[in-house]
Amino acid sequence: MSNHPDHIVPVRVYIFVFLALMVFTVLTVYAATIDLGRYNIVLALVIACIKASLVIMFFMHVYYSSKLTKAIVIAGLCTLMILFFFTLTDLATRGALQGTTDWVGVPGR
Amino acid sequence: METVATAVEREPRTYLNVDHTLKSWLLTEDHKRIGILYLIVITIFFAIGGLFAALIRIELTTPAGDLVESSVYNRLFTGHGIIMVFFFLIPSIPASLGNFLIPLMIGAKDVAFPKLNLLSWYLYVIGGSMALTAIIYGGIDTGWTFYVPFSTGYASGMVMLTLVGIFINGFSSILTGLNFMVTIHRMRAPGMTWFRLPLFIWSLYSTSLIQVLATPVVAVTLLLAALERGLHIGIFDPALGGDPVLFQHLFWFYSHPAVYIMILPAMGVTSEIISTFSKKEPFGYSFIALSSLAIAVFGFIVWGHHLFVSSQSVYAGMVFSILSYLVAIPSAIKVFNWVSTMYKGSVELTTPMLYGIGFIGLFTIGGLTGLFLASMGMDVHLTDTYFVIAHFHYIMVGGAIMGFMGGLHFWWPKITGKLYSETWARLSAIIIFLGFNLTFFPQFILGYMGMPRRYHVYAPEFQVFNVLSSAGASVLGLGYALPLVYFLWSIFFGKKAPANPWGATGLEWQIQSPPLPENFEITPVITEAPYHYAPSEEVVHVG
Amino acid sequence: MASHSVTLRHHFENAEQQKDASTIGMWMFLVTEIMFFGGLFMAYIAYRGAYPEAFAAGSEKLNIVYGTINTLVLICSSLTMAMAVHSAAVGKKKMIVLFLILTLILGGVFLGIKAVEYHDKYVGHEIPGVNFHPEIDGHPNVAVQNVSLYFALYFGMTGLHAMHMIVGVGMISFLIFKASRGAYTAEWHTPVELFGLYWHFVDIVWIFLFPLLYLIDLHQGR
Amino acid sequence: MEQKSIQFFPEQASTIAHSVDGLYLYLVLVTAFFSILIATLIVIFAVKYRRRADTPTPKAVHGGLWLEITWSVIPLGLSMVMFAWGASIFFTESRPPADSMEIYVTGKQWMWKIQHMEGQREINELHIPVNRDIKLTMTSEDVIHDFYVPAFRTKSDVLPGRYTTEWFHATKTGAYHIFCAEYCGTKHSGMIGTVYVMEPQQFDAWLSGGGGTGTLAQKGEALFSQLGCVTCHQATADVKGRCPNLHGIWGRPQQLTTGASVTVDAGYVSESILNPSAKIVAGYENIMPTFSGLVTAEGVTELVEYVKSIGPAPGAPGSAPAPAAKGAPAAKGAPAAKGAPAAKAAPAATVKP
Repeated sequence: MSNHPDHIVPVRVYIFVFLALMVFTVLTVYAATIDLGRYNIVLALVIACIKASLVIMFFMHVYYSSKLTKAIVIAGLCTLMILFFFTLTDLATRGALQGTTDWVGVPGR
Repeated sequence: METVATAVEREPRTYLNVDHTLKSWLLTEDHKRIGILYLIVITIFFAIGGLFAALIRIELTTPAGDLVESSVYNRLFTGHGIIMVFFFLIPSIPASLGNFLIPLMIGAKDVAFPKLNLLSWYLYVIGGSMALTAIIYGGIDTGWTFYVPFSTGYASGMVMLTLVGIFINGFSSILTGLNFMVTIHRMRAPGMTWFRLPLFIWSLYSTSLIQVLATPVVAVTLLLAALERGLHIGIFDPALGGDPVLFQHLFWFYSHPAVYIMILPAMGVTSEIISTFSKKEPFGYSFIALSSLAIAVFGFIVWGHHLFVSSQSVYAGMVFSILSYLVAIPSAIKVFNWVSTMYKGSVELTTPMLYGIGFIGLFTIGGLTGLFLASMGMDVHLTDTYFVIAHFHYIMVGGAIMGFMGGLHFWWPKITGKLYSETWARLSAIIIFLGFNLTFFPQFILGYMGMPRRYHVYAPEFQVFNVLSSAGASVLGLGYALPLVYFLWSIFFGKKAPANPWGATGLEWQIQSPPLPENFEITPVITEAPYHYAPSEEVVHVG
Repeated sequence: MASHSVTLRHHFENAEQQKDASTIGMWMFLVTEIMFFGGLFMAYIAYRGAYPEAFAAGSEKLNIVYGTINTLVLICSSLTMAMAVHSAAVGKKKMIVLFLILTLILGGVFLGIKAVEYHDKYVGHEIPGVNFHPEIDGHPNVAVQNVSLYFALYFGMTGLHAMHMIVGVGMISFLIFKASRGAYTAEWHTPVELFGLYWHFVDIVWIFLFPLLYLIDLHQGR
Repeated sequence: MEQKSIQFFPEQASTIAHSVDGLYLYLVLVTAFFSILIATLIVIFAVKYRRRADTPTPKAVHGGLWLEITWSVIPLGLSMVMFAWGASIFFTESRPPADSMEIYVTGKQWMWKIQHMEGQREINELHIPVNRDIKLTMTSEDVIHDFYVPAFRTKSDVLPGRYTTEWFHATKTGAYHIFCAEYCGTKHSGMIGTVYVMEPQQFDAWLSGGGGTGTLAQKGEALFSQLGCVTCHQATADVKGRCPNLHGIWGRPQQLTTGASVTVDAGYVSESILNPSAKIVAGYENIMPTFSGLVTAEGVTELVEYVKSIGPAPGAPGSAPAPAAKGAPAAKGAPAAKGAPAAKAAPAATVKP
């Protein structure tokens, strides 16, 4: 409950972030046209994460916000990662021990 | 009634008598009144869910399906599960007692968002009505877990309506959790630091954390299941390449932490009760407080132990199994600290205390039998049998409902300003404890013998323990009926309760019973740690 | 502080506390939104991992130009939204209205383009269900049913996103109405700020949806 | 299963059952110890420190960190034993021994359909010899079921669209329950059956006494020609057809059009029958129609066994390099345009309702 006044973010920061977002959008479309194999998706996600971070930090003022706000954002993202990571421990290693358990189709009903 | 009414007129202003119109209740933004609104609806759901349970137990007295048909039996246990889990246990302590007590305990005038609080109640009522409509008109036979592809392609009844009802109710739960978290963060009275918070608040904070973070996932999962059922989009349909195990992951990502939504508040209640009736500050306050958070956090990374036999990867099973044991540690810490709180205390076996120590004992058994199910080799034999049923009823009934009853008895004088009959209440507490054990202990044995859950007709060698269990259930039913009578009696004829009938230290006990509409005449300033029963210089150190 | 009394609710001690509570509440709500979309993203990960080619085949049916334009439109709307909040913070009441209207227009453009895209999907029989017959001849070893999964997720994710946009458009109209009557001042403009958070969040979701849905295997040519 | 006096344990009739019961004993002892400890302490404290009229306010008791650590570490240690013990049993349960006798199980609302290699079929009954490793390969035609034999302490979910396995080694002759343990609808509790564990000689007698309609592989061969598969897929060595030759490909890796490689096993063969376009072998086109709806789950099983039977002799894996060079690989494939309708027409007559 600090008594700070609203932090006024200078307009030039917004403009800069905006331009960066535009550039990254063009970049991500361009990058998708190059064959990087499995790294296409990695690159696309890295760019998306950078864009999202810019929006969160500056448009949403997290960079200037209290520790609590930062903690809430981080807690949310961590929970999301928990969901992804632990579900993937199953999906990525399923059947590794017993041989195949691939999808085999359902015979007619 | 006239005499009662005039008596009320002469009483000091309270949140109860400030306005008597129905409108003043249905449009109230007072957290105390909203807590009571919840309490009423929760009680109705508990009664309906209990009725379903009674029918199930009567049916299971004999191995044959002689009371109802299979399709009806399946609707009974589905209705029982859905009502008890989503519409009774999850809102039970947080939404009723939590709503009533959080602002009182932290020295606030109300929760952070009173309108949102009322909205949450309406969402709960709307969602609950939808589910109840579906269950009563036609019923559904999916089981409360809604496993696909059964629920999306084969089950009968108004599955969609139920799913939408639970979805809406999910938002009630999310918004309540959000409201509580903001309240605890931002509405504490001056001097009320984190480590001066009552343990009940710590447990509700942890609960809210789960509600906020986990509920959205089940909401979207059930939404997808509803879409799958309605439009056959294939998302969980193996015939279209969907993965039914993915549904189970997403479902248990919420539904395992949901168990902690039920048990954590009960743990908080128990912490308050044990301390009050030992007249002693809780042993290891910070350990109990932080273990609540630890349970909430660990609770998010163990869900896969529900999937050991579901064709989940063996490696994932290993990870989930070992992580599951981590939850045992904070739970053990709590139990040992509660027991140590009684050590060299001044123990008074009032009704709340009976529920409190009953909780510790039953939770211990419930928790320890959970270790069986976290051990993979053991779980293969036990999962989907009555052992699981017994285990989670020890947690949910022996734990969560004992905590709820304990809390209700503990704070009843504060909520209503009336005293209930201690004799009847103790009697009912003892009946509930005995009836509960008779109902559910035989189910452990049934489970190990191999009786699968959700069986309408069962093999004859299982009958003996089923009869014991049904007999226990009737005792338990009696135990639950009694409080309804003496609580109602106390409202009309009970003695007036003093501000602090138990000699407790909590902030809520320092104000009048029932409280003022605005809780505190002036904002309290907190200068001491909670539970200051003895002067702080007289501290004994052990261990 | 007298000017605040109309907006300070009785249970708060002061305006600071009230604003803090609202902001934190909004952030927590956004976290629940993250998890809400998170379930869909999890399904996306699972099925894209299982059927990468079907996802590429499905992605090919999307119009990359519409997608890119919509991404740029949303980024612009984020800028105008940020500027609206900025105008409010510095007390330029007319500018608030202007920027909110711009945001509303951009949101409308996004939804319009989205509607055109959905219509194209409808015409192309690319909506999962009984009438699902997408043209995927270029992908001989892709099962139609797996493409259906892609489109189920496409409609699920963009549909949920569009729902959020529609709700946002509704709320922004209300804000414009209030702002035009001078309701928001440099001292008190919490609704504008909170709505800004919401709007940016919706933008972020799109920032992820765009590459995940539109840009799969773009290098193999469209 | 004759009614005895009150039982507390199910019959102990498999090797796994012995290890599970050992773990159970450990868990019960730990549970009993702590439950009794806690209950006793509560009772003692409640009596000894009960509040009397003259009891002064007790002094606060503060514990040390070491006490908290002690009662955290001891349960942690005990539970790690539970984890390791349970995990080792589970590992054993998850890996069927290589030379197990294989049996196919299909779950269907609300019955268990069993197919033996020798061709015997059973419904809701499973005859097996004692002292043999038995491996069940299971799938479901509709919803998720679970094949549970309490006497063997083992169960496994049976999923549509996927094969799961379960194995056991019965140690005692007798008749034991089969339960469906995953809720599957109205007659879930009726989806039960009996495992008959027999002496080997009796089992052999039972096996030869049945319908005698040929082994699974023979039935598969018949189905193979009935369905018209043979018009495109060759089944003898070194003959090239419009679709991959199935001879000798079992257990071998196949190069796919995507560049990935897949091993020909039950899952892949089933998938190729039901969803042919999913994985195409390099060098072939995607023209095979799906047989989903035209063959039953048992039919798929028979076809799988047939492909297995014309595979390399057991014990000779990799006896030949992956036959891409020979042009004979692949389980999948596609009849030429006119082959497809023929294949479709033929099975129409044999569709099981």
